[in-house]
Amino acid sequence: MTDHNDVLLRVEALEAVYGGAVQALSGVDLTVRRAEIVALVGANGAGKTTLLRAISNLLPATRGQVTAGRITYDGRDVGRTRTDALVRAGLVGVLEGRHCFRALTVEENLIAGGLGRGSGRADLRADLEQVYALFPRLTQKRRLPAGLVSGGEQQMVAIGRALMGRPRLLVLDEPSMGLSPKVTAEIYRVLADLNRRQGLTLLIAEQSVTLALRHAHRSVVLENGRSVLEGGAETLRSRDDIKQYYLGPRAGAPAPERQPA
Amino acid sequence: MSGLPHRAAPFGRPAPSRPLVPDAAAPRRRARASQDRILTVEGLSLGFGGAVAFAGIDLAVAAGEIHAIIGPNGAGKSSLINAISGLYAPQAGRVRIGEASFARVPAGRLAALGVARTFQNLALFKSLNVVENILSGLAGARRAGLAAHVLGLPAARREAAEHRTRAEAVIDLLQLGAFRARAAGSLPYGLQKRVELARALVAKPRLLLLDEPMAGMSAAEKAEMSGFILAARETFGTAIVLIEHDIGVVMRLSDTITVLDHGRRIATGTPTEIQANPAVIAAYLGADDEEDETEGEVKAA
Amino acid sequence: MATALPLDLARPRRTGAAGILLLLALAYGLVPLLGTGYLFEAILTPFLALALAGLGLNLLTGYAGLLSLGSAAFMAVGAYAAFNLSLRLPGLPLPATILLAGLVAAAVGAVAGLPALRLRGFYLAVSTLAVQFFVAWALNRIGWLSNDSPSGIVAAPRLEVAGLSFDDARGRYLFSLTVVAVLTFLAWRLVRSPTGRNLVAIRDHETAARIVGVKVARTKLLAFALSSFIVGIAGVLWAFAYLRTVEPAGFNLDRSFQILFIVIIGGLGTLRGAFLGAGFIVVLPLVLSRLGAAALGDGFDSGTLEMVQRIVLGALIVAVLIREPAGLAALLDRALNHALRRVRPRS
Amino acid sequence: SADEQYFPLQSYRVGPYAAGGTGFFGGFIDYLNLINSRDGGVNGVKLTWSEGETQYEVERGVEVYERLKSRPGIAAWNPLSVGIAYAMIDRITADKVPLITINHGRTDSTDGRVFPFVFPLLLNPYSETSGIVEYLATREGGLDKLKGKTIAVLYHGSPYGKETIPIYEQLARQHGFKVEQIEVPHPGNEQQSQWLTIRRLKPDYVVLRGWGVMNPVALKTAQKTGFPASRIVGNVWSNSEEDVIPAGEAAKGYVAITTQASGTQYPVIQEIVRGVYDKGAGNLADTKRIGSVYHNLGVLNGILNVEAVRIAQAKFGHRTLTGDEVRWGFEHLRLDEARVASLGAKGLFHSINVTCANHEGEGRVTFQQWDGAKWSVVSDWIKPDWAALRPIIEASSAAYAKERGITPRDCDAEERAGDTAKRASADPQ
Amino acid sequence: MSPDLAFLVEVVVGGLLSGVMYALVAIGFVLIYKTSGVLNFAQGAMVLFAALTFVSLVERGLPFPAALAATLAVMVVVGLTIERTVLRPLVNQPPITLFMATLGVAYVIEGAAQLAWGTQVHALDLGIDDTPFDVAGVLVSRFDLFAAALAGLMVAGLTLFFRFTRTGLAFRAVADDPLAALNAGLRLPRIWSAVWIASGLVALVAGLLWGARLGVQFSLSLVVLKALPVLVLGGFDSIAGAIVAGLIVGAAEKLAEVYLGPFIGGGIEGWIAYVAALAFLLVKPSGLFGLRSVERV
Ligand SMILES: Nc1ncnc2c1ncn2[C@@H]1O[C@H](COP(=O)(O)OP(=O)(O)OP(=O)(O)O)[C@@H](O)[C@H]1O
Ligand SMILES: Nc1ncnc2c1ncn2[C@@H]1O[C@H](COP(=O)(O)OP(=O)(O)OP(=O)(O)O)[C@@H](O)[C@H]1O
Ligand SMILES: [Mg+2]
Ligand SMILES: [Mg+2]
Repeated sequence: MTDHNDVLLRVEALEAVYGGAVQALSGVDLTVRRAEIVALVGANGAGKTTLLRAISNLLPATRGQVTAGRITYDGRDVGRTRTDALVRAGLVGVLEGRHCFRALTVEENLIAGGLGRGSGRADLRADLEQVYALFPRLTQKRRLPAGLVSGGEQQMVAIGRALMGRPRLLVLDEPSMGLSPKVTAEIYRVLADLNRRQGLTLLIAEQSVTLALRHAHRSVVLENGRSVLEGGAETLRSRDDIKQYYLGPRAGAPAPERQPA
Repeated sequence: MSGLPHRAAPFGRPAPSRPLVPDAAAPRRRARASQDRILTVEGLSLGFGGAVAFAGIDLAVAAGEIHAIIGPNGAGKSSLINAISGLYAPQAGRVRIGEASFARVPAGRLAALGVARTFQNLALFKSLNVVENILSGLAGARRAGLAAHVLGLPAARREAAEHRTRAEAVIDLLQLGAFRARAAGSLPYGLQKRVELARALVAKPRLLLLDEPMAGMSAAEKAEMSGFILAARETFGTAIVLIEHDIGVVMRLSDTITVLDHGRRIATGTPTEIQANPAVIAAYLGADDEEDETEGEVKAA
Repeated sequence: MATALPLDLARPRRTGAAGILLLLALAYGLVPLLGTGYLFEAILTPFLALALAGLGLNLLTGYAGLLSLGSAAFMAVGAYAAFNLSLRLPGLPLPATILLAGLVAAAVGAVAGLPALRLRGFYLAVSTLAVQFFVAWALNRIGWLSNDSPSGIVAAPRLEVAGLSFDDARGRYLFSLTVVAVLTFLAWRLVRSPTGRNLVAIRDHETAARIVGVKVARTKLLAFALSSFIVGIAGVLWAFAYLRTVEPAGFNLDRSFQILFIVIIGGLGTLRGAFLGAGFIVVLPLVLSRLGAAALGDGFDSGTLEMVQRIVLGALIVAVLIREPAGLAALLDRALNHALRRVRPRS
Repeated sequence: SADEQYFPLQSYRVGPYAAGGTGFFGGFIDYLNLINSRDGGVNGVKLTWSEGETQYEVERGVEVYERLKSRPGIAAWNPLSVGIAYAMIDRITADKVPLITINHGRTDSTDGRVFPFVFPLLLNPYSETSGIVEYLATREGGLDKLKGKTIAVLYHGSPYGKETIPIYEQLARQHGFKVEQIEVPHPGNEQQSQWLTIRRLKPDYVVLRGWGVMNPVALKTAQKTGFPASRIVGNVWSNSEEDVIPAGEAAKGYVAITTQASGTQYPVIQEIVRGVYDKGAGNLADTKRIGSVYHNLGVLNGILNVEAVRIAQAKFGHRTLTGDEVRWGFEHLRLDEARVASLGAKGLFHSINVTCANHEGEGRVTFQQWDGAKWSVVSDWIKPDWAALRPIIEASSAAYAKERGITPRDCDAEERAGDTAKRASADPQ
Repeated sequence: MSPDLAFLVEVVVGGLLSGVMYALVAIGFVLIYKTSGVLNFAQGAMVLFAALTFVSLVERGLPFPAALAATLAVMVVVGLTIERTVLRPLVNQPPITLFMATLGVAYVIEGAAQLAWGTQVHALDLGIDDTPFDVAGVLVSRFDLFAAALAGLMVAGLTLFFRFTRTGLAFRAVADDPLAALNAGLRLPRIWSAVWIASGLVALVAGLLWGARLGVQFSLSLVVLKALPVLVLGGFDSIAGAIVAGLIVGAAEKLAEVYLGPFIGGGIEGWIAYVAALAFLLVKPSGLFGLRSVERV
């Protein structure tokens, strides 16, 4: 299984800082194979968002910086590839905190996702239909500025926009945030479906760990900017401490050690 | 401000002295007994252009009550809270806060009315540090003038000291001590949410409006946050309006639940009533209600 | 308008206090002893005046997030107010004149701030240009303001406080230094007061500020007034202590921009930023041109030198921003933190 | 000897007024160069100089002043900027060095009794105004013919522009013509409304009291609104090539006042071409600008400075002089037409006669017309109405003296004390 | 027409035509604002630089079309350089930082322009006659008409471009949230280069027309002061707004100067446009056609 051709994304000994001072990642290793769903699990501030930004080469734009280690996506050195090139190569991300184009309408937001990939008009139309089918709520809101729609709807826009980029590796930062249980379930169902049928590879940072683990093939635990554990979803589910912290509390038992940065 | 229970537990760990998921039944009973309404919403309606955000909403929240509002995305929950806090001007209906009744709540007087809130999308003062953010929650409680503060007159000093004590109490309560001096904007998402709660709590509001305070948190963090919310209610007798998508949390915390769908109120009742309501299941929870991690507990409750 | 602020740097507080005391000791003790007339007259006095103006604007733009391009107008208001006060109320002691001039500027500032209740960002910025041009026009048009001097340029009165004359180079420097030190101290108290917090709150999230009980409109006007007060007094220093003439042309749009650069380059929302920025804008060009002259010889075409210098300055501005968008203050902090960590490695 | 006389130059070769600064300081330096290379200095005293760029900004001028003021042997300051000059008055008075504001500066500094160190040589705003009115009278055939005429003054919206408003009013009253003064806001790149107003007023003449870009725009807009250029008369800051060239065709026929003629035909300019430029030491990068208005003004300024030094040397000795001694030289700067001719400047300018009480020196003005390629003189050397101006000037300087607590000098007494100098100055070396 | 009425018409027509000239400069600002939400302080310097380059090349003997082509090429290089050295490293920084950076750029361009071409004042003759002709008693200048036509063409072209290509959408996305735009795979470098080049070309057109009127000299960079009120009135991000507001501002300021000036003092043109724009903004805080800022909690 460790065939090189099989690995789509590899993160090795990654370290990252913000503003030249705050160490956010200090040794992360991670591999994502083709057609795999990997869940990234970790407490608040563990560095999930930072890692995902690094994978999309977006850290420099947020005043962060990779200081050591490397990321390869499909043979490319991510640190040397611009984000737009990564997107065209199929690595598309959904940012934490939604990040819609607020003054653009919902539909324009979605189209912008297709533009990045360079879709033609026909493709765009087809993809739009698919996204609307996935999020019927957005159909009614297509003409409204994205900044005005509800929080959950914005999240749908963000995910829909990423899907418009026809990703091969979709990187999601807390996709379920602010979504109703029904919609969350629906999203995971669709993603799992895409994964099964089209071989879409997924890397998902998610706080609702049960949910993530239900669909993930493997998961990686981040703690204090380090990857501490990697394994099949099953192994994780069977680990008591992990379960304790992420899957639901039982009074009295300690949570994994965390330290403020 | 010595009324807050001091929680010596290290950050990230639930206080051993008390169950992490407290029994909500006791306060619930108390809330029922209390007849003093803190918030009454009558026939409130709001639309944007042609689109209805919500219409004809009635809502009553008693002192010390935790009242959850749930509903699918775009149901109008946040808009309702925005209208209650005066950020949106409803087209019809009234909002009564305590004794005062408004067609449009004056947002600038909200703090003076004893109402505080958090926001669905973080609305922290990013460049202020955690303590300053929390202190700013007392902006409405300020009495000493600018000159007094600049010149360091006794009245101002006394006030500053008092506010600081209050802020420290909330920091202790929400276990934010370790991040005291960090700029709020540099904190991870979950902590920012907690700081926002602290900022709202520090004013000891009579009514607290929380818009998805636990989005983006892990199960343990949610439990922790639930604890904080209950503690806040406990210590200040604050009534809380809570919007949350994690149905488990909602069931555990709330005394009453109101369900919105497409801007209409489709049900109000106790958690058990709501959970059994077929309309709610259809609109919100979904038929196979398996995705929530705490379902087992909910059923057990 | 969003501002560039370092979110991640905890300032070494104690070092800061010690540093300020050291600086004050130098400024009052050593510099007057060792400085030359040139240092006082051509570098330090304008540096102090502009740093003060930067400080004032920083309250508005850095702290409250309200972009203004009219600072020079408020300087002019301060300077002309002081001129007229000293002319028409001859008995008024200089400190009172300065204070009143500041208050006049503050009043004008509060009026000029009214659009801020509706406008944001560059819309507000451009609308403050109305103030800039209107004030220039009014000073030019209303002869009474310049005592009907046909040229519109008037000489500033002498600097005298309680019989003490500050009318030589060193005196003017010490006078400016004192004014600046006092106002900086007050500004420091201000930004650490609840009002200072409210200013930042409005900048960072106006809606949230309103909800927590900040009186947004009042605070915005207050920001304009406070800022104009300080900028107005900077104008008094500029005219009385530095140039010793008062003329509208000296308070033109370029000056407004200059003050804005000082604030942005120095660091928005930090008091020391104003001083660092003023250093950059006032001192650096002089250093550059001295360096250039030294490298190329005195007789070299001053124009060419100037143009090269302009290019270098522009490039430096961009470089600083790229290196540290939060300005020199953040750059300095980072360097200090770094140095401190070297000195006291964390165990 | 190793004696040197030093000229600190607050030049401006960058920014909006660079063209004027380059020409003026170029001419000044060229003349100093000529004196050094041809005569070996003034009586063996070498002339030196250095430049500090001001961009015409007051605070930069002050910086340059403070930087250069401690150099030895400063003869005089020549900022060619009203703002900088104003900011220097206190400073140079304290430091006892003369400040030369040729053709510009504070009108009341003409009164040397109150402003001992300030010399608005040749022309001040009031004599300029008077000169223009005298000239218009010659075009109409006499001062009395001005009665009933309308003169529109288009002035720059700045203290400089406004300075002559009262004097125009007064001259209008005195001579019975009507004056309409119209402001152009700085920088003056849009004048449609002003010229439409002029079109409606139908004045007989328009006087342009312009500045920088305002001048070509005025000429262009005049053309657009059908006002003939030949009836527009420019003041002394609207009289250079830079003011007309950008206006192209529209400037043909435009007339402007000047204190010095332009062109290269004067012996002193020829000497500069041969003695300086041909040796590659010329200051102007563009040799086509030799003989231009600003260049010739710079040369003239050089002549006046050098002659003041020479006159002072005659009294104080052939050595490096102090600023105060050079001031004395300026105060006895008397160049009659013969002396002007012997300096190779016949026709370049008329004469000057500076006294203790009159720091302007009764310079004459002439008028030049632009033919699309060059200026040519179209009038005699005209004498402003000094007698009428003097009382206004004295009133203003008296007010200044009072405000600043200055006791005016007693010129007669000083003159009696040192009248040996008079002979020295009249004596060509 | 009675003389008073004719005069009024003349003032209005003159104002409208001046307004077109303002709009010409304003469009350059709009282009940059549209993709970065930033007031480009360097626009004035670019106008100067373009005109100066062109006129210097002509004076060095290049024929008109060759000089134009060469200047275009230079402006392309300038645009690319700015993108590479300034915008790219400053991606996702707040507008005020970028604003400051454009100021640094302005310094460099101004310095370079004067260093390369000197500080001479140049005449620029575009070969368009500026003598007036009479239309029913109202003087109209050919040059102004030409400028108006050119401005109209440019506005129409750019508006169509934005409307009918998806580039317009990409522009707005980038201005809205650069981080999200990067993330969505929009090619910011390409977009920014394109738009800086475009604004360089607009600067060239404005520089040529204004240069023909003022002469090509340093003061050319001051024409931006005329464009700013136009910009706020029309909305920073609307090309059509620039032209409409240009017309309004031009006419309003001339009318004010001619009819109000005599009462409150002349020379009010310098600020009256700002005050008028301001008064309007109080009613509509994002200008005539500007995008509303979208914010909700
Ligand atoms: N812009 C920033 N400036 C400074 N520090 C930052 C910044 N963004 C994140 N950090 C710090 O980097 C560390 C990792 O944060 P990150 O956001 O990656 O965590 P996370 O795992 O995504 O947390 P969450 O679950 O809350 O989203 C934290 O300590 C955080 O404070
Ligand atoms: N300012 C506004 N302008 C136009 N439409 C608005 C505005 N605010 C809200 N809406 C619309 O009103 C509807 C209700 O939005 P609201 O934010 O209240 O939903 P919500 O129940 O909070 O949803 P979520 O759970 O996704 O946060 C949404 O469809 C939204 O598009
Ligand atoms: Mg995160
Ligand atoms: Mg919501």
